[in-house]
Amino acid sequence: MLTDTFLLFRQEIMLALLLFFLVLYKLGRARPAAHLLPIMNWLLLLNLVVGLLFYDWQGVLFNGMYRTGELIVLEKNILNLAVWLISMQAYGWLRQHRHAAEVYLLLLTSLLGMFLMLSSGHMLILYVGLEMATIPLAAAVNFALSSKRSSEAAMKMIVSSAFASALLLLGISFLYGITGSLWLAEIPGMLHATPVVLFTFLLVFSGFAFKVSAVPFHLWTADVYEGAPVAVTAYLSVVSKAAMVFVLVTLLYSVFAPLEKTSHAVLVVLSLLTIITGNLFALRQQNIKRFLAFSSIAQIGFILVGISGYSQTANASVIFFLLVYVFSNLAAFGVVGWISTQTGKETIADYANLYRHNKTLSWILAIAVFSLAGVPPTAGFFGKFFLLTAGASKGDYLFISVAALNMVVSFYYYLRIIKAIFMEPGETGIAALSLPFWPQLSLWICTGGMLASGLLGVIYQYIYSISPSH
Amino acid sequence: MNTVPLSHILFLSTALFFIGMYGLFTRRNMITMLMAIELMLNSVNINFVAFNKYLYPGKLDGLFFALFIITIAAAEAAVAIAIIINLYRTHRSIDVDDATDMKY
Amino acid sequence: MNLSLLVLLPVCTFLVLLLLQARFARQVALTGAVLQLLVCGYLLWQYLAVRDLGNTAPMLFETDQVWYAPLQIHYHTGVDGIAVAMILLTALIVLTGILVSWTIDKWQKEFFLLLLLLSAGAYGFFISLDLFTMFFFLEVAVIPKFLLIGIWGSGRKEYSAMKLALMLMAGSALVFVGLLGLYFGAGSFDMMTIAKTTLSQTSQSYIFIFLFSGFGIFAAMFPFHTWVPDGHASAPTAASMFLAGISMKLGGYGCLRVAVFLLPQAAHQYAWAIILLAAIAIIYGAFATMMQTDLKYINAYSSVSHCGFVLLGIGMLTETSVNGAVLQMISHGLMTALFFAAIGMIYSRTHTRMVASLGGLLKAMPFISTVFVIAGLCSLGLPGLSGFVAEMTVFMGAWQNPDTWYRVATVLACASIVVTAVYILRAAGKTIMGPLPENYAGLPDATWNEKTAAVLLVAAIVLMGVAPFLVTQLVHPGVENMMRQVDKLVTLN
Amino acid sequence: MNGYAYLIWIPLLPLLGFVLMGLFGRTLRNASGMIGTLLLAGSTLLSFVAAYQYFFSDGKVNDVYRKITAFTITWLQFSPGVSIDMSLVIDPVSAMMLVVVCFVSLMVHVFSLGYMKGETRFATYYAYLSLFTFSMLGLVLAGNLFQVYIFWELVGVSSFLLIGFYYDRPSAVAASKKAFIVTRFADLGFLVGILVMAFYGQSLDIATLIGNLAAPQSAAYLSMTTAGFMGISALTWGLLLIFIGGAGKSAMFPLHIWLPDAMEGPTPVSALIHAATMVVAGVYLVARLFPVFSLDVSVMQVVTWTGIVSALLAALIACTQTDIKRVLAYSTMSQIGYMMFALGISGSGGEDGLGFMASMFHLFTHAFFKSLLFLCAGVIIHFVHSNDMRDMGGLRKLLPVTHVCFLVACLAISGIPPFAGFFSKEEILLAAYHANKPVYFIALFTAVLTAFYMFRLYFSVFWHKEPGHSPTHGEGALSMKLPLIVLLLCTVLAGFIPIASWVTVDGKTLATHMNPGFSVAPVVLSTLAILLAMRWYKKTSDTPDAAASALGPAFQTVSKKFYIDEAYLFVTRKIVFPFIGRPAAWIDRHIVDGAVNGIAGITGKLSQSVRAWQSGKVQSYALYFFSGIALLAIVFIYLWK
Repeated sequence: MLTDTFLLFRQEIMLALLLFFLVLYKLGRARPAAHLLPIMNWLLLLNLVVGLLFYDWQGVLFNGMYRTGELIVLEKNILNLAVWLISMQAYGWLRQHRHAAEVYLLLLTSLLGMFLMLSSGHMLILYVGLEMATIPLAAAVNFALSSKRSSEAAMKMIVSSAFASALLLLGISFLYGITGSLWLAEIPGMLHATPVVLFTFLLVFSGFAFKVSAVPFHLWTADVYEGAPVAVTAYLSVVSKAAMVFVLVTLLYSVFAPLEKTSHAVLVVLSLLTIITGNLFALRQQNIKRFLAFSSIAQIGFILVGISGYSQTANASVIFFLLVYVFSNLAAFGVVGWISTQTGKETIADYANLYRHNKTLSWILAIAVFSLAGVPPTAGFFGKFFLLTAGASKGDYLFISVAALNMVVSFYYYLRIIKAIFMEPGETGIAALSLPFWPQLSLWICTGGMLASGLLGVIYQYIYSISPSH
Repeated sequence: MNTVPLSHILFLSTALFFIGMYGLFTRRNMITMLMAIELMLNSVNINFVAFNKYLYPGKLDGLFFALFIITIAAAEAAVAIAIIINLYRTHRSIDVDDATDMKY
Repeated sequence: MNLSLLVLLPVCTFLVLLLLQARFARQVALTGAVLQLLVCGYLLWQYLAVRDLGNTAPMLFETDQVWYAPLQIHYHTGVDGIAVAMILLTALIVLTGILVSWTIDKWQKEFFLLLLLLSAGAYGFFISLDLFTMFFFLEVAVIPKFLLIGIWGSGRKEYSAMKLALMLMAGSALVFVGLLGLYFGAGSFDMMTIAKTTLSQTSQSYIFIFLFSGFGIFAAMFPFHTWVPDGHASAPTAASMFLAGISMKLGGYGCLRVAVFLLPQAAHQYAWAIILLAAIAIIYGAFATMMQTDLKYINAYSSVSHCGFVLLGIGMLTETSVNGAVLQMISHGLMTALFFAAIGMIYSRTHTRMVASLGGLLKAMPFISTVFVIAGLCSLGLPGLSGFVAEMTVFMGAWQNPDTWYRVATVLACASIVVTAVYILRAAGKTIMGPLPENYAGLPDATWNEKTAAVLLVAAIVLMGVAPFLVTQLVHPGVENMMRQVDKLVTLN
Repeated sequence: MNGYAYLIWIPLLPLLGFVLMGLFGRTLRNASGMIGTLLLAGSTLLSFVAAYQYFFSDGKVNDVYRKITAFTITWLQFSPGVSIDMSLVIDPVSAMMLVVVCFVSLMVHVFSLGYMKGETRFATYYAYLSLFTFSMLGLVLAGNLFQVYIFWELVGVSSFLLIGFYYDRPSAVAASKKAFIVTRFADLGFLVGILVMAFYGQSLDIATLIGNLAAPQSAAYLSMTTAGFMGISALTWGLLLIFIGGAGKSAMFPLHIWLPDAMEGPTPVSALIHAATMVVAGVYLVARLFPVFSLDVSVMQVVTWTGIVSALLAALIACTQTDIKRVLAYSTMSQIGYMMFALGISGSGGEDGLGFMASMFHLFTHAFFKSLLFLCAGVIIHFVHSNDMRDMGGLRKLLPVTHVCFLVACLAISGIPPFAGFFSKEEILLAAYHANKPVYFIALFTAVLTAFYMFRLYFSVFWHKEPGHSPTHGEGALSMKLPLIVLLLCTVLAGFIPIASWVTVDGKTLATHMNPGFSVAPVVLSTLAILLAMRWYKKTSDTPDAAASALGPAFQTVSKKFYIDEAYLFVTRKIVFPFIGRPAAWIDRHIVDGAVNGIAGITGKLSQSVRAWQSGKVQSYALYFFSGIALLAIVFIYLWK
């Protein structure tokens, strides 16, 4: 019985142990960051492996406050994987940082919050998890301590997210008032599409739309991404976003299932708005992190298109896309981060003629960009294809056409990067950068993932098989 | 006993929420903005407690939720103030309009 | 035989090339290309052998593997005569493209890598019977083009590369929406399954617009052709050859195999529009060509005009005209490849492509000039070369459609042969003939690799021109099958 | 087979020559001339054998010459019944043409051995000549309408290559382009005509086509005459379009403008292509399709009048030209006009078929004397190094053989007995006299003009003044003289060949009866014209100039070739280029492409204009957030349910 409990809970326990370890490590003798980083990389790998074992355990704990299942385990594993990859990529940045352990503490706490959110069976746990996922991140955004931009970004993030949680909480309080229950499983049975309920739904939905940065709740995203250290940006744009999308899918597909008609319409409108806005802003960006921020907004738009399908396919496609997105975006951030920490160069113009001296980095970045753009044979192509296929299942072809044509716009700005790397005659280009083991490993894993996860049909098939039928 | 009807309390909480929101939108001082957010959170607390008391007196969900909100708000405030202090160090100001380097 | 070999071979060459040192790049690429050609030759042989045994199945060498079961996506391949012809064309152009790029000096390895990737995409496209797979390969072939033009191109290369990539992507976005329509209409991505289901007239007519205009962009259909001149003109020689030789054929093949074959009623419904656009492209492209001063622009615009014949043939929807469309695809592929190869050879020596500043090259480089003239003659439809066979078949087929206005379009299309003669002869007259400017006097003639490439292409052109029955034998059964299907479904309703 | 299998070697031998010399020209160099000539000699031999076998041995069945298909393969199948077949057909017309083409070509090959000696591209020259001969033989033997078209085009391109042989001369390049493009324009008509005929006639095979259409009640005939476009029946359209093709190749007015310019090519080429063989292809085409043509009276009228107008115009222009080759070119055009109208006035059988027979006869004789004239001109030009007859004069002593040949050829073309031209021209005039009086009179006038300008040429070149040249070299090698002499013999003798019993419209022997009385008028008038020319041009005199200035603007118009070239130039330079070509290019750059770039531009503008949303102020972010919820609430709760 007890082992059962622990095994069901194993991913959270692992994270808690890691956190304990970090606290104890901090208490001990002060050591340079270079000592901690390999240890953390190994430990996070261990964490991932533990998560992967016993994958088929499912059940509920604490009277249903906590629940888990194959899909949730998979989602957590995706997050674990992403964190591991980010940790390896952060090597370049953290090596010189005095507070490396604190960065890990913050990021892992936030991850733990996300796990709670994913497994929550009750609104309370959901809310606690959400805040646990957000507040440490705001602090982490500030971790380039002396940078003006970093602190501005952190301020914007904490203010915006506090405001967003206030609205979310207002929504939850109405939900409580209307249904009298905060159990996720009980709520759907008591919801009817009355104006108050719809308003409540919009409040809750917008709280999560804020986290995934759907338009018009996205405005914080670009500023925060730009100001934060690259590793934190990567975390924000990949891990945090993926977790929020998982939760959003659960909420929309189960808790707010009775409101499908409205929520579908909202999704259609918001997804198009998000894609178009993200594209329009991404077109003009010079700073590559800011550029990636807007491009990730556009990606979220496509994810919303997929969610609007309301089917098993849609569910599986969204999760599959996020897996692919982890690989692609982290590959991009890995390269960008490495160049940023080594040379301080962050604008697209700086990347001119990058290929001349940095062939591997250039190809990886190129593949990542292609995957983000959705070009075969990278997995991004499959991801986008499935998302749009899911979205089209409702038969709204105008919607899909607009989304598909927006892909063309997104091609323009993704190809700008490619153009800079390969075609523009930079005077000399960025000098040859050597890549240490850890970041290199991470980049190769990302590349492998981008190439393999699409071509191997089994991955999608597995995700599909464990997705709830709708 | 002459009880106050639920609608009055909801009116109060809504008013509080929008006062908070107004404060957030208009004040330039970050600490004041933080306080405005606390107002909004407190209005939600009122909602929870009131719904619990008036509609579902047999349950405790709302009360607990309010307690958690208070706790988390404190944590949030702590982090926020830390960030504001750091912002002051880099910007020499806690006026929100001074921190608009990143835009467009 | 296993068709996947066609895709695997370039991919394997790609991998070998990736792992080897850069200085072996061209040898590896050439070996790979030769192997590709051999495999394609073997495929042809096998195909003919099986057909000779009396196998009349519409598709041969089918393999069907589940790829994405939940979405009914299969890796389903198979070929008919049309596909075999296209595959052979691809192999030939890849080989000659590699030969022509033998002395490329910048980033040689990358160049060949991209070329191989491109060829893998083209092969995959032609062997696919599953719409998803087909779309996959269609898009695989886009990005290498962007890179090839943008990195190794000349002139406004970045602009052209971007324009080409975006327009082709817009095309594939339209195709994509059309594919989704087919998928949800027929419940499958499998072409042969969809062919058996009859979609309602309304949904056909919507889906058709998407599919045809999408593939039309690839096939340089007016008014979506503007990527052609810029793209071709800026591209390095091999990429131009590939673009015009194969890429545009992806569009034509797609129009035929997907749009017309799967949506016959809509094809009949929109035939007038296709014919109108094709006729405009033919005439207007020819006149626009007449005004060009850059050799590559001349050939690029003439490609617009020539590809109009493909669409005209498809739009007329008679067996002969569709046959002609296929022949025109093959012929145009060979011919423009040769033309671009010749232009590339001239450009690499004189460093100009402007007609006005060239002259009398026949004296300095007789071989290249002869090749240029042969390509030009093929373009203007000289009998004995492939262009004639294709164009005449299109005309004959088009005329079989008894509608008066279609015939007016046909006559207009025929009239383009005069305009073609004008621009080809102007170009050839100015560059090849006339007095030789002094600074070009000592320029060397073609090298062994260029000669081999040119001879291969010329041989193919002449073979097709002299013995068209060989090609029609291959292509015709496929067309017949397809048109039987089209006519059957149309008469049903 | 039917004993004619060897026919296939007749075109194949020159093709072999072309391939050999094209591929190995550089190694073969000077030997290539001999190889080409020998191969062609083989062809010629075979063609004589074939003609002999056909005419004297097995061509005739029941007194009628039948068509014999020697060989056929399906080359390109379009649809059931309609295919391009490569076939070799021998009938009286093609047998005769076969002999003419092979023979003249052989003469030219031999002549060129001397004439082109030392040319750097000697092998190329012979390759082109062989290609031309191959194509022309294919055209002659073709049994399928589309096959005709194929060889028709090949002939055109070899003509293009040969005219542009001196490719570094801009004028040669321009002339070759002009020749190709003008004939291409005409071929467009031919092509569409073929499409029409094939669709309604259900076949591309000439014999089958004729069979399908000939019977007035046949299904094909009915459908063809009932279907129509713009009030004209499909039959008329088809024939008219095909005739345009023929007129273009045969340099009929108004498509003749390429022929004089084509004289830029080497002179032996002009002799072969632009005098004896290729230019008569149009006549040949009409002759092959004659049974179909004769179904439609209106088309026959067009043929007649095109022919006679061309004959007259060309003769008029020829009187004013000073370039020796151009005079010959216009005379060619004029003579072909003769053949053409002779076909036009001909009936389809028996006695009415006199025009047809006469046309073929004239084609036959013309080939000899015109090629002789051109070869002589070649010798003269070779000697004088100029084309302009004003640079010549008094050459009779320096070039004795040439002089005799030229004189005889001039007599022949002027219709003076007993030379070949007399016989054929008499037949034509006779046919015209019976069929159409106005045509007869114009033809007669043209004949007189012909005599005048030919002798104007003759006297200017060989008499006129004392030679301004010191004889640097003689008349040339034997290889140049021999063909002249052989052709001279032919010119003298060809008129006595009884073409009438072989080449007739219905295959039956046509009884011709020389009518001396009828011949008096033309012969006397021509003699008078010759005397006039002698008076004016034998010695240097002012009379011609005086006459020219007396005629004033009329002379000016004629010597400017009726401004037809200028009209074409006007249409192309001032209408096609600026009003069609340039707008097309402009529209493409600015409107079609502009739309594409415009979309990109608009997206960019849009992107610029929305950037204010991202103001950098966290408070406005929150405000947008809240307004977003509010808007969604309004839309989805109240407006859209």
